[in-house]
Amino acid sequence: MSLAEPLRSGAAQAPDGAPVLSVEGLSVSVATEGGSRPLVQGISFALRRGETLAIAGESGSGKSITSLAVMGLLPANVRATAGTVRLGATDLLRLPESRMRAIRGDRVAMIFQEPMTSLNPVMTVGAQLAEAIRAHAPLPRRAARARALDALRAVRLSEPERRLDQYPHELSGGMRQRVMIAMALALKPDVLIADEPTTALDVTVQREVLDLLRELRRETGTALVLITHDMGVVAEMADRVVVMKDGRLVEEGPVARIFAAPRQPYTRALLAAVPRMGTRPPADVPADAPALPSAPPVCTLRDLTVRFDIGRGLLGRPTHRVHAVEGVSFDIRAAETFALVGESGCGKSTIARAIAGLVPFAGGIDLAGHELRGQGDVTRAVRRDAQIVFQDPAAALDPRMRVGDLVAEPLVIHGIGTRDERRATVESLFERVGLSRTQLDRYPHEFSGGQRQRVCIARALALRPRLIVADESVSALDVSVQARVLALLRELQDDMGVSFLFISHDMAVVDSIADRVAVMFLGQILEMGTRAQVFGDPRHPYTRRLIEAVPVPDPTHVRPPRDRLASEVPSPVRRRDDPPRRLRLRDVGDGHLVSEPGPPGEPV
Amino acid sequence: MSDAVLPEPRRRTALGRLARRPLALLGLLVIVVTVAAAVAAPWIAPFGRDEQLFEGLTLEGAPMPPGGMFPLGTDLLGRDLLTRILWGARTSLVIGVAANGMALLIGTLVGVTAGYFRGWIGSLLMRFTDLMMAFPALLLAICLAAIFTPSLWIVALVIALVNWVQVARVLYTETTSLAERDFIAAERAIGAGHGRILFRHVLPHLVPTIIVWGTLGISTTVLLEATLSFLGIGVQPPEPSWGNIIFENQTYFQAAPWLVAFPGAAILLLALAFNLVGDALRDVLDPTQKGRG
Amino acid sequence: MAAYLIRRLGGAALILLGVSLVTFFLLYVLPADPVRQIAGRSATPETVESIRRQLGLDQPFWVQYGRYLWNLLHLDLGRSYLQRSEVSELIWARLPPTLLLMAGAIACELALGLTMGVVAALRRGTAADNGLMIASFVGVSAPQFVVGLLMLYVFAVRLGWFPIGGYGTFAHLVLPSLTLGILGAGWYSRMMRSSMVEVLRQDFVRTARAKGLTRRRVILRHALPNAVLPVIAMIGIDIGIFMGGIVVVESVFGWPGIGQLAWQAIQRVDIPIIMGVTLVSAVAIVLGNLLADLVAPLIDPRIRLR
Amino acid sequence: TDPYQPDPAATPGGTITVTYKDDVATLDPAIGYDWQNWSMIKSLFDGLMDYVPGTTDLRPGLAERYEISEDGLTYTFHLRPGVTFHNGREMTAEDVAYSLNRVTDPATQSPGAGFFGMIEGFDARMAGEAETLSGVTAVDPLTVQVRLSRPDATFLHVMALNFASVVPQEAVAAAGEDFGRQPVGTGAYRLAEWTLGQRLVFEKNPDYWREGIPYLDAITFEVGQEPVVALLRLQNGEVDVPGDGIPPAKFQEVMADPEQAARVVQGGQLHTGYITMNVTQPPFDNVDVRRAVNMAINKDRITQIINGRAVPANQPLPPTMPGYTEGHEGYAFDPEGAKALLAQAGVPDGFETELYVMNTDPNPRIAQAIQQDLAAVGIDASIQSLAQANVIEAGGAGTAPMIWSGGMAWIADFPDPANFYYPILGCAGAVEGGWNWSKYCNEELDAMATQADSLSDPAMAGDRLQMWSDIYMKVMEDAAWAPVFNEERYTMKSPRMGGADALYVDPVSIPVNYDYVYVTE
Ligand SMILES: Nc1ncnc2c1ncn2[C@@H]1O[C@H](COP(=O)(O)OP(=O)(O)OP(=O)(O)O)[C@@H](O)[C@H]1O
Ligand SMILES: Nc1ncnc2c1ncn2[C@@H]1O[C@H](COP(=O)(O)OP(=O)(O)OP(=O)(O)O)[C@@H](O)[C@H]1O
Ligand SMILES: [Mg+2]
Ligand SMILES: [Mg+2]
Repeated sequence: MSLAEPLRSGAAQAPDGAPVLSVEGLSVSVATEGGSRPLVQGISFALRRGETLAIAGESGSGKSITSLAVMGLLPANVRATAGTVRLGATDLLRLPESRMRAIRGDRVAMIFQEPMTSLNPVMTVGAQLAEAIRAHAPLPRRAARARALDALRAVRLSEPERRLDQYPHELSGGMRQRVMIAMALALKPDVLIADEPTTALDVTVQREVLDLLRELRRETGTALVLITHDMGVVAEMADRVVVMKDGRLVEEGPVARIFAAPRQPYTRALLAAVPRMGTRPPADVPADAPALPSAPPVCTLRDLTVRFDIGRGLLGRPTHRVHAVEGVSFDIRAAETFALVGESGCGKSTIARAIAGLVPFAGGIDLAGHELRGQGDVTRAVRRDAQIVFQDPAAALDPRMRVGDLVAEPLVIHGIGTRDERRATVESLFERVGLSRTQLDRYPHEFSGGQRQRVCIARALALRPRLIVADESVSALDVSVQARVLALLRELQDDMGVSFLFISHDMAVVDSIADRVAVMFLGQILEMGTRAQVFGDPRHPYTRRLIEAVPVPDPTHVRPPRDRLASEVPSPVRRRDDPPRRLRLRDVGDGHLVSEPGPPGEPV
Repeated sequence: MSDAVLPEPRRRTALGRLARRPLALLGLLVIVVTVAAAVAAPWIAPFGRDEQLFEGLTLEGAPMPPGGMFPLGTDLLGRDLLTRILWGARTSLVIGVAANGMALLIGTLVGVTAGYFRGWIGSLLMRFTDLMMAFPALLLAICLAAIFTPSLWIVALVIALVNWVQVARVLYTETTSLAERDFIAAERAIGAGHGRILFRHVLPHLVPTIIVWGTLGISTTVLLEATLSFLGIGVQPPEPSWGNIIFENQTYFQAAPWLVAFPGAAILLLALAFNLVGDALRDVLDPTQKGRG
Repeated sequence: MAAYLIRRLGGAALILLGVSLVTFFLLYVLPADPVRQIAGRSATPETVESIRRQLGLDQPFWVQYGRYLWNLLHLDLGRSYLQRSEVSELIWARLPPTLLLMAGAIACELALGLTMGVVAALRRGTAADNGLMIASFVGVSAPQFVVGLLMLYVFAVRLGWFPIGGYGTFAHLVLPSLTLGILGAGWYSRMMRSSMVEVLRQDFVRTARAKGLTRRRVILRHALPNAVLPVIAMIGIDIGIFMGGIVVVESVFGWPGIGQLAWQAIQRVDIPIIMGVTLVSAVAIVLGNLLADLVAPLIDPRIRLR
Repeated sequence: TDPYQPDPAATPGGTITVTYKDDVATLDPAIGYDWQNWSMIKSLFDGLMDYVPGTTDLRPGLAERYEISEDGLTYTFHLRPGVTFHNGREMTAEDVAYSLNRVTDPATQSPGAGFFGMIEGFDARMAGEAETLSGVTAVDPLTVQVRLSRPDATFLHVMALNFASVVPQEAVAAAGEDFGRQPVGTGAYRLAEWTLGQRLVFEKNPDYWREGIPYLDAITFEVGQEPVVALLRLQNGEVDVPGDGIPPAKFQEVMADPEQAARVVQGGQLHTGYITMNVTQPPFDNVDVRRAVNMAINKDRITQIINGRAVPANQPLPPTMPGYTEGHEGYAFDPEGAKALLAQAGVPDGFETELYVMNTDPNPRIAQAIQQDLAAVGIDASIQSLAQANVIEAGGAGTAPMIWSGGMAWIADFPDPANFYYPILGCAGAVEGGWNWSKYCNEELDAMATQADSLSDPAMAGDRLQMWSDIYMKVMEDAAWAPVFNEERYTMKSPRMGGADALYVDPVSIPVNYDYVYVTE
């Protein structure tokens, strides 16, 4: 038996018949010290065979909790208090654990939100797959391995035989997500729940995974519950949509109807917040900003290079080098938003870290009057002028400090103001970023992702810096929060005249906020220019490919068929005696710089 | 979570939160009572510290079992065991708390410094730690004590000097991974100095480990002190310590079980009490890990 | 791997050199005079001086140490002052029992400690958890001499399940290993518990459950190997900690190991034996750490040897 | 000429097990000097002289008979013919000479070399100026002559010491420094197996020159056995004699059980436990202070603390030692008197001092009892409980004001009053590093001692003992020590052990005289 079997039997069918999964009146509560608090209330939906149901809604609206309730995997202190979850005729909520176990993986499978951490790091991919298979089908080891191999082939992982014996950390995020999908689909479940399967991935990888899910659904007839906050993904994938807010179902309907004619105000707001490529008029920049080219640069990078030595030989000498950033030059002008885009690992964050003095670098950074020639030049005074908002707000805040103290900390360090003055400053900053002053005494984990990001921004603003480096500051946020944060950034720029270095892999977001854009690949810039130049007239094939990969939040949009990108991103790790080729940029008019084609990794 | 405004829970002070945990309170009580007993030993002990009582021995020279005049019995010299344990609390607190604390302190300092700064300081410190680890602690203790004149504080120092190594190793590993975390980079990015990062941001995260080692270390150091005393390095008789009382009488555990059981129980109780308080403290200090171990 | 091993062994050699230097120095400044022990109570001062000369103990420190190192390079650990036998022979005879005992003890403490830790983590906050916590503190606080005698009395004398001390068969190994292991089990269970609690919160454990695996398999195959890592690193440290306990346990159980030899040598200032035992235990500790470091990547492939 | 009558009930055969805590250091008779290997070496080797089993009476050993010259300076020993070493070779006078030369060779580093100081040529030998002892000559294969540089009544006892055992030169040469591990002697047993750290097995020497001796086929010595555990094993029938005796922790349990108590043999031993007071240091340079200390000690209570396993002592010599002064009262326990003496000595309020003690039970306990007694008269003695080596070091260096001798104390090497004097009370031992920890040096007494020992004529033995008695009385007058008690021996045995009780408390063979005990089943 193989996964391709249903394809041959012609199982690619339209959604029809009785629902495979139906949820009715589901309520879930968490037991807290102060009694039980509802997380999800009265959710109902049904899922038919071969159908894709998208659950959309902002962060914390109960999407994950709902799916966990279906799987019977709720956290210890959380319980389903009412309703039914029927798989065929069985009510999963009332099933004893042993019978539930037999159903899990076999008839209902789930792909979790975090591909990076959802695989056991100490077991080979093959073992984890075979184990899932053997848990439900009494197969000998060898047969299970063969089935696992089929599963990996089915998700079109490159070199499947080799992957079987590799460990998760040896795979990229996209590959791991495919392994998760293979694992979930290996037993051909009736229902597959995918919780934000692509949020953490690059646009290009996201593209591949979405394509793959669609194909698999078509081939196996598995019904899919897709949880996502990305309306683009919803538009591309879903047959029907459930919109949730605060643990309640707001609206349900076919995807086309929801997008075309949302009935609830919340749904409308949600859709309105979605950034769309190419919807911002190219002219809006010169209209409301000062003539950009004339503004003095706040930050100038000249031939910035960051390399990490790795590997150790016999005498402890490094053998290899990571060329994270290779000769990058650009400048950021006052009150400008300069965006860096590119796939994971291309060196975006490293540039941010170099500016913040967190990694040793070569080349020059001129920052608000300070001339930095190396990490050692980044003094406290420099840091006052350049602040960084980290990629992951949850990780960038010390979990053991109250947010009020965290925001006040830069002031303390730089010796600004008295205690009371600082308190006042922090309160006003909180108001600025849209948080209430009553929340000052909370700990970071007591905030939602978006709120945490706002805390980080407030912290960065505390010193009134000239430049704020925002590293993927909105990628992990759901659209509504994302929109709010972006609006906030724009507002701050208008009020305070700060410049932003905006780092993101989300092209739509960049399109909606940036004044100028640079596209990076393997540590070097491939194309750079104004937003209109890069997005309106992409010259480099790689730029074009990135733009095309962005999901379009419009169910009617028809994507031109494309070859799947089976390639992996080439590695910036090279032997010490083998430096990469430096790309030269050519001006194609009006400061629009483009490199010669061809990746920088290959020697000419 | 949306911005749905939940009523702000009232913040309790750390002490207030501690007070809501009955077990922690119990632990605190034990510690307070032990300290009080140690301080008040001269006044509350029924007999003199070293008083070898005629009634304390049978005619054949056997110690008296608990009961009557001697609530916990007497030792092999006819001294009241309760008195000895009360006085012994002084020594044992110094060893179990001060010496052990000193070891923790040194270990933390070395491990954290090495783990945070890496580089040559880190290598140097860790090589030194490896050297110390490869060195038999007992021998070191003997030699150190032979060089200085033995006294309680020298013993405490010696114990601290041999016991910090493991702590340093464990904390080193933990600190290295902690130092890689984003929020430490974030602190640096806002201009925080090393001192601030170490004390305000790294150390609090090491508290759980420090507590495990610290509380388990109480028993081991108290017993180690007895070994050292036996070798002539620790406190000298007739000064009692819980470890010594056990050590001197351990062969009599069948003939006179109380001589081992009571001081043993005292050590156990003290260690448990510190553990309970430590656990609570950790939960209080770590808002994200309520009730986690 | 080969490069790594060579580097580590080179480092180990340096550590041993350091240990030998420090030990030699400490013994050099130690006030007790070994010659007096050798010469006996009726010796004349001339005899004492003659012996001192013969042993080279009248030489300056660096000469003595240099000679010791030179002999060490020829694998000559010298002769015991009091037993007059080759130290290497004395140690060699006692090494296998000690290694066996350590292996047994490590097995016991892992078996006990890990089980206790896992159970406590799974039953977090319950009475069982608290009971196990108390048990682990009892293990750490109980004087080993008493524990050993108690075990001997109950399991050997009363119940007759095991021989009353001695060395030779597996049955002989059980009680001493257990006695020595109980202390370690206390530590391991505490560490294992916190490690396990941490791992049980990880996403991949949920994934494993989502695959429909049995609870047993989820715990044993997924959670345990991940949780055991920090504990493995402890084993290297452990060997050093054992050195103290081994003296007591070996003497209670009449186990013919290094501990007894070392103890007697320390009491009598038999410097060559002390040096020899110190070096051997340093080697054991260094190798133990190396072993722990080599095992770690086998359990967790993410760890690379550096 | 052998007054000893073998036990008629003795039956040959059988094996016994003896346990020890400490490893056996060496079986080289020139080196072995602890009480544990002392008796083992006695069974592997023989000297020219020997003791009647269970007593302190000399009897001829390898020497069938001997003659002493008129002046008491020349001893002629006639060897027993046909005695063979364990390697089969016949023992000759050359071997005797070799053995004496060996033990006095500085290179041998024998701790017993000093005992042979009376032999002519000893000083030259020790100084490394002579290859041999000039006083020792092998006259013919069966005759050895030893000339002394001064008459010495203890000489025959010295010839009975282990250090004077006869060893075969070729075996010593073959084994080199490892002779102590591969001993070859003429004794009743020979070494069959030695597993380091675990076990030694002695097997019967079938060619032993004494008829019918030994009775046992083999003796197994198990080492590394904790005394408490050894006793458990004895109670369990696995052990015949616990070599370290009955551990204090078990003593009362054993004695309370009539069946077990019946198997305990009690006897005296040539032991005295005493406190030294450094007479070179104030305030102990004042004899009144020393007397006060003697009077302050409550010996009865100390005896009680060790479960009555000793008798209070009133003089340096133990009661079973020849030369013991019968009827001497010593210093009676009298704290008031002690205080008065202290006042008289100018320290009415007492003083602070230190009491050194070896760290093994029961010594620290005894020291604490002493401490309390001293405190009662105003002397504040802090205890230094140290490893043996450190106490000996402090004693030798003269830095210890007071030392409790227990654990390191004087068990006589041979049963003669002289043995208690020279190293521990005489001027020779009062030097830096010597064992006279009181540093008490009375030239007058030294002269008396030399004079007494020169009375080597057996006819003068009574006079000699009287002189020794006087010497020790003088020592007591000067109160160089505070004798505390004479330890008794309690040897426990398994039910199957046979032989007279005296064999189990043999004064020179601890714990038992292996050559003469037997098993009854
Ligand atoms: N173990 C728990 N204990 C208490 N509250 C919880 C627990 N898990 C989730 N919640 C709360 O339940 C609500 C719903 O969480 P859920 O994870 O379902 O959100 P979501 O819609 O999946 O959000 P996201 O898009 O961020 O993943 C949130 O307010 C969250 O804080
Ligand atoms: N400290 C370091 N040591 C070795 N290599 C490093 C280090 N930091 C970053 N790198 C490598 O440098 C390259 C660039 O990393 P960087 O974090 O800048 O990528 P990025 O563009 O921000 O990717 P993402 O979108 O995933 O955040 C990567 O290959 C990364 O593995
Ligand atoms: Mg979620
Ligand atoms: Mg990045």
